[in-house]
Amino acid sequence: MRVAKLNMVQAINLALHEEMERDPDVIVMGEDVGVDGGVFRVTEGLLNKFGSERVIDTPLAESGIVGTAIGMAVYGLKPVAEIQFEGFSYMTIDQLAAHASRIRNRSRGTYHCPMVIRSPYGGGVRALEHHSEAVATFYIHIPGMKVVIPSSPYDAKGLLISAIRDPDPVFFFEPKRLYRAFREEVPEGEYTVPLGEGKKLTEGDDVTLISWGAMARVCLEALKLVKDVSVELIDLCTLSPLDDKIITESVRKTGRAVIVHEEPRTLGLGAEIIARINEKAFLYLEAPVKRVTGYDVPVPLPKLEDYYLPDAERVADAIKEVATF
Amino acid sequence: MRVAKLNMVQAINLALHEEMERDPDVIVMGEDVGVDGGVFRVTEGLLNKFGSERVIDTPLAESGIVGTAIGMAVYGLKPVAEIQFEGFSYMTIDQLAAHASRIRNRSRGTYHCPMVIRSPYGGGVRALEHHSEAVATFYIHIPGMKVVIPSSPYDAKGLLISAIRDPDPVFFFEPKRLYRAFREEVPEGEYTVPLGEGKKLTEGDDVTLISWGAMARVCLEALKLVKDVSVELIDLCTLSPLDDKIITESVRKTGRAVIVHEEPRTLGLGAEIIARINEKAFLYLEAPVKRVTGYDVPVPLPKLEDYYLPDAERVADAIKEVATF
Amino acid sequence: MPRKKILELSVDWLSILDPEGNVDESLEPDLDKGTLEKIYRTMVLTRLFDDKALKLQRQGRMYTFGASLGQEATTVGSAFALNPDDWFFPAFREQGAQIARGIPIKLLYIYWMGSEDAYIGMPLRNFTIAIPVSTQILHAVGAAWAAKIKKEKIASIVYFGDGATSEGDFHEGMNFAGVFKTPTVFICQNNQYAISLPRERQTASKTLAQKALAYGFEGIQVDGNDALAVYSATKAALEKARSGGGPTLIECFTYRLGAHTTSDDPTKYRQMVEVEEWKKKDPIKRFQLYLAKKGIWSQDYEDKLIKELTAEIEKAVEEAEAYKPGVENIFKYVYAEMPSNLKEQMDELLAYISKKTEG
Amino acid sequence: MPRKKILELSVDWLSILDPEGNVDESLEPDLDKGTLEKIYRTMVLTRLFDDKALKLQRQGRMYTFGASLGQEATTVGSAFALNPDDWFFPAFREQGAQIARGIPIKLLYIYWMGSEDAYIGMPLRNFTIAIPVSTQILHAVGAAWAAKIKKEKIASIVYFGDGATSEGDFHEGMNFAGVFKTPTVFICQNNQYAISLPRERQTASKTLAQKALAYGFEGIQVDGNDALAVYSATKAALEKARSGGGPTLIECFTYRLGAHTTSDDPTKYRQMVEVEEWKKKDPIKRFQLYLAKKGIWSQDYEDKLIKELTAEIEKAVEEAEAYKPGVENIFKYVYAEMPSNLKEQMDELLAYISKKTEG
Ligand SMILES: Cc1ncc(C[n+]2csc(CCOP(=O)(O)OP(=O)(O)O)c2C)c(N)n1
Ligand SMILES: Cc1ncc(C[n+]2csc(CCOP(=O)(O)OP(=O)(O)O)c2C)c(N)n1
Ligand SMILES: [Mg+2]
Ligand SMILES: [Mg+2]
Repeated sequence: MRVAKLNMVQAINLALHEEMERDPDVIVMGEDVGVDGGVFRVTEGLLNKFGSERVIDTPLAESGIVGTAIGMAVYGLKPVAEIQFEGFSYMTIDQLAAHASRIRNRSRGTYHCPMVIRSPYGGGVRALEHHSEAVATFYIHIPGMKVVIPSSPYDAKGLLISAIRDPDPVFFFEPKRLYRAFREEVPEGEYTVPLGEGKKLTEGDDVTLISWGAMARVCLEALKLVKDVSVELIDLCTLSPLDDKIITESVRKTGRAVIVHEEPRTLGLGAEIIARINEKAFLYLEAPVKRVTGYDVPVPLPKLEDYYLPDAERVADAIKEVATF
Repeated sequence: MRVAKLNMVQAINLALHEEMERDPDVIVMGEDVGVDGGVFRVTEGLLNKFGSERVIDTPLAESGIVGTAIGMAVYGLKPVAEIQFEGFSYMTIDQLAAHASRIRNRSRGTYHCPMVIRSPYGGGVRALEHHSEAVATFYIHIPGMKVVIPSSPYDAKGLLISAIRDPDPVFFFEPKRLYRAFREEVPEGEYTVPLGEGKKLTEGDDVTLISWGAMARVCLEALKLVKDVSVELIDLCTLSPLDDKIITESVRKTGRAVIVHEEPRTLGLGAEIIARINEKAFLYLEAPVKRVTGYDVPVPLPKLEDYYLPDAERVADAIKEVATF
Repeated sequence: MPRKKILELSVDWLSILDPEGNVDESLEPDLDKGTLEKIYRTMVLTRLFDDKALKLQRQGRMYTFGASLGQEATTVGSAFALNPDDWFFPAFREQGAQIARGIPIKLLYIYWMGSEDAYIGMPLRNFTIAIPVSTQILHAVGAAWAAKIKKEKIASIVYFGDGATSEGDFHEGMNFAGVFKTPTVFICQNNQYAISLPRERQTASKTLAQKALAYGFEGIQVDGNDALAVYSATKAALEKARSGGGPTLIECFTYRLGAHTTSDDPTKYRQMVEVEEWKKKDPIKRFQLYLAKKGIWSQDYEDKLIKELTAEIEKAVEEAEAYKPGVENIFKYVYAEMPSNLKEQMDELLAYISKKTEG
Repeated sequence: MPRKKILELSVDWLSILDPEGNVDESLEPDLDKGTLEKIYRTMVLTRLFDDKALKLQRQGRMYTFGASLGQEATTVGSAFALNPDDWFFPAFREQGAQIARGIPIKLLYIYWMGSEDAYIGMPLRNFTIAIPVSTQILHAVGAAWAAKIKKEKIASIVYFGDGATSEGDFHEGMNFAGVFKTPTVFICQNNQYAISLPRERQTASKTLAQKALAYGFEGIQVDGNDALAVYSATKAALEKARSGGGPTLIECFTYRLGAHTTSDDPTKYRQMVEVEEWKKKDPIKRFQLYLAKKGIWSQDYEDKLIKELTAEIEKAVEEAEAYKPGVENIFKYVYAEMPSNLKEQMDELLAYISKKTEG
């Protein structure tokens, strides 16, 4: 198997190429995904290779994209629909919450809805309003949905392949700040990273550090600032269903935890993680779990954006605080 | 001041009458709110009294209702918009998350958006699909929104008046199961129940029980089953912004807490409450906080609905479990 | 010519059978006796199904239900134009079409008695009932589009009301259908009301059919109480769709004779005289007169039919009432594979239930 | 007549000034010299504003920005038809209209340099830029409706692109406007592309103007590169609106000469020859020729104007770049009164910042 150094855009693009090659039912649709190759170039080359019936430039209508993708999925295709920016995904919530996520249950398995919604996610690229949001909560809270966010090119490819092959609807968020942030070795050809499983980026005994997406990279940076604390960094990869096991086992070991996310604090996934820790590792806890998060405000426009996003120092401070509680 | 025994529908209706009387800028709009008086009769009599320019039967379009209400609010009216059932409120999330909640911030106070969205909420009435959902999380997680849910006729009137007078957008959920469940004394004329403040329905020392809406009534029933435990029952009334103070003070006293809600467990408000308790009362906790909630599934159709909804026994069991942990 | 007319558009009306059962022979569809009888039978069964459902609801044996009294020609006439391999997307007032599609009425009763289990064993290509108004339109467009992509020569049909035309999803679905020329037939059941809102206050356009013009395809208004007109228009639209001609919007001009649902009180918003006027245009009566003229229908025929259908309904209701779904079904179908949080929650519930039953 | 045409509808086209600057005198609006000069000045300022913004962005002094090159007649022509007390709802490519409305360009630069503080001191009735496509349409309808309810004889104007017509909110807004006859003028800037998607693939309708017919009101297509046509059509629509005649959709047929935004590469999806063709129809050039024929414009006039406007821009940029928003602004305006969670979070951030600056 050939291996190349790819950034996340390339890794996702490769996954799409390979899955479309493998399975003629996989189609890609969304605004500007065809001729333009996507505003981030994630779908580049697909139109040329697979033609306009499988790589579809849609009209500008997010509910329309997701709603028609549902019909396609029910019919037997596997649509991979792009929502151009996460801030426009709100328009898809109705079709996802009222339909995609329920079709299997509502029809008692007679129909199901194997589809992926891809969308860039999160801040850090100095973008327009609505282009820097972290919106996972809306989708995690919908029963029947799965939510995935990779933090590296390798995982992005492997998780996206899993998402495409998953028989249920998956919202696949792509931390846009990592799109071209770094390269790593990504094998060509088939491999998967399983949905529903977190992974340890570092092992440690003192503090469990939990994150995902771009914030997982910020956490890695933060570790350089807290050399004296032994930190176990967990990258959740899948936010729904949540990997309770990896969290619980780690916190039972360390007794301390810090959660880092871009979402506004209130009802960001951090809240649920704390609740699960409370339920499954209460007696092991030696300090309150600490959240380092976006604030309960709209993401500021670029001039003040850096103040909003958790950075390595804020994370490091939190680790120290929790470690010495 | 005259006082009458009213049910929740009547109390809300009275609040609307009085506020419309008081302030000519208050208008009511939504599907079937005029001629029909609302599918639950909440807006009955308003059309006759205030005319079709202030009591507006709209076309069938939820985003349209909320989006135009935003324009009205910005212009200087105070729209009270009804979404006929909470399961159709998903269609309003975009206008609320992208606009209503941000207009003040985005315009740095040049514009603001004083509006109320009213919607029935929750299960227990044997209704069609999408008519029994508890959807507060979606709105609590939006910075700039307020979210209110009353549990009694008296509070419903007082909270709705506060919501209408609030200068920011408020989602006001009405637990439909309580619409006609009981009557209590509701004064005519002006009084308010403040937003942002929970209230104690009982005082107690052993366990803090936190709930809102119809579940607050279920909690009251549950108390009859646990006579030997001294329970402090808090009705949050406002879910956003959350009344940290009342929760923290109570848990610091009791060291134990149970949270009851209809929402699916994952990222229901219970999660955030646990996170806040963890942050503000960690050292006082003597047992893991327990959640009694809806499950992470679509609300079942009527035949199995009762299994989904927390009932007094489930709550009582949880109280006992936590009390004896 | 700096100011000039650059575009002219128009909308047609179609009716074939008048309220007295007289047929316009130039337009009469070529249907054999057996099919005509089936259409009639299905319309009558639909009405009896509704009547029974309303009774059951009043007796507390069923939950909220929306009858289709007066709309049977629209639902049944259109569904008879379908091929079995066409895809069918109902809203919530299409029992006529569902019965025409061969869905056992027992399953329909199970659904309206409050169980998703109605869909276990449902004949395929008949999609689930959509409660959120207009949302199903996109699914029908997506399915038709998928058929096109997979080179399968079928069409999809989708039903919705006059009220549904105001929703964003209607617009987005119609527009996608126009752009991608999906083989979709849009059946708008214009029954003049969306709960209490009369059609004229739903939109300022003169017809609903003309809305198709905004998407570059044909819209036609048909007499929705005329099963032959509905059948013919639908048949033509389906054939056009299957042969690559793209979508059609058919506005079926009809009337809801009953309440919106069992929770509704129509006296709040409309006059009895209006209802009486429309009763004269009853679609079943009209078809009956037509069949009588053809020598198919007689009072005897009617009595036998009613007896047979009533028995069918009683049996279906009995079976539906006997049906008891298992509690695990709450959890079993949410995902293909049950995640750990659901397993835990299911175990929690099952333990609670067994404690309760023991206690 | 069982099959009959029941409705005929049509759409008009309007142009007044041709690409050579020749005017159709029968349609020429009655504008005095001062106003004509102001229109020209504003179009030129808009273009210079855009040019400067593109340069700043390339130098890393500004963020993503969508220029309006080629669309100045549409934005400026329409905005000049407004009264100061009309309400204005832009999308994100209406700098021309914003400048015409008297918004200081310094504020526009502050916004595009990434600060909400641009809105501090913004002249009223000029609503915030709307990034999510088509969502602002509903606000404009709501504001117009409010004006109607409050018996204030003003209109609202709302801008959006060809792409926006596909969104549900466009539909819902148009429909509400039709039903409630709100005094709203809908300006669709049809610049032929929504990022890479050409107009013909956005919708299958022949014009965008005809979409108004679905809502029971008038739609007109005007030459969007002709400031006089845009002005006249908008003026007429606004007057109709203010006097109770209800809404109008004006499709301004124009072209985006530049990239969608600074992040876009239009060579991916269109041919240079197409751009060249449209450059010949440049709205500013055309107006210049018109003014020249009227004896208003000359090369001297132009040189002086450019010099003056360039200085104005340089000053605005300087001031905008000097502007530094305070960190508390992140928290201060979310609610009228700051709730405790925000207070805590603000304190947390301020403490972190002061630790960092000390450390
Ligand atoms: C999105 C949405 N909003 C509101 C409702 C509540 N509701 C149910 S039926 C109905 C009216 C539907 O009218 P129409 O489309 O004409 O269909 P009809 O009921 O007349 O068959 C409404 C408002 C709903 N089901 N879905
Ligand atoms: C709801 C939404 N979806 C997607 C986008 C991303 N986006 C920004 S502009 C644009 C194209 C808009 O096209 P059009 O309406 O024709 O306006 P134009 O850019 O041509 O002025 C898109 C897809 C957005 N801003 N909002
Ligand atoms: Mg109707
Ligand atoms: Mg455009």
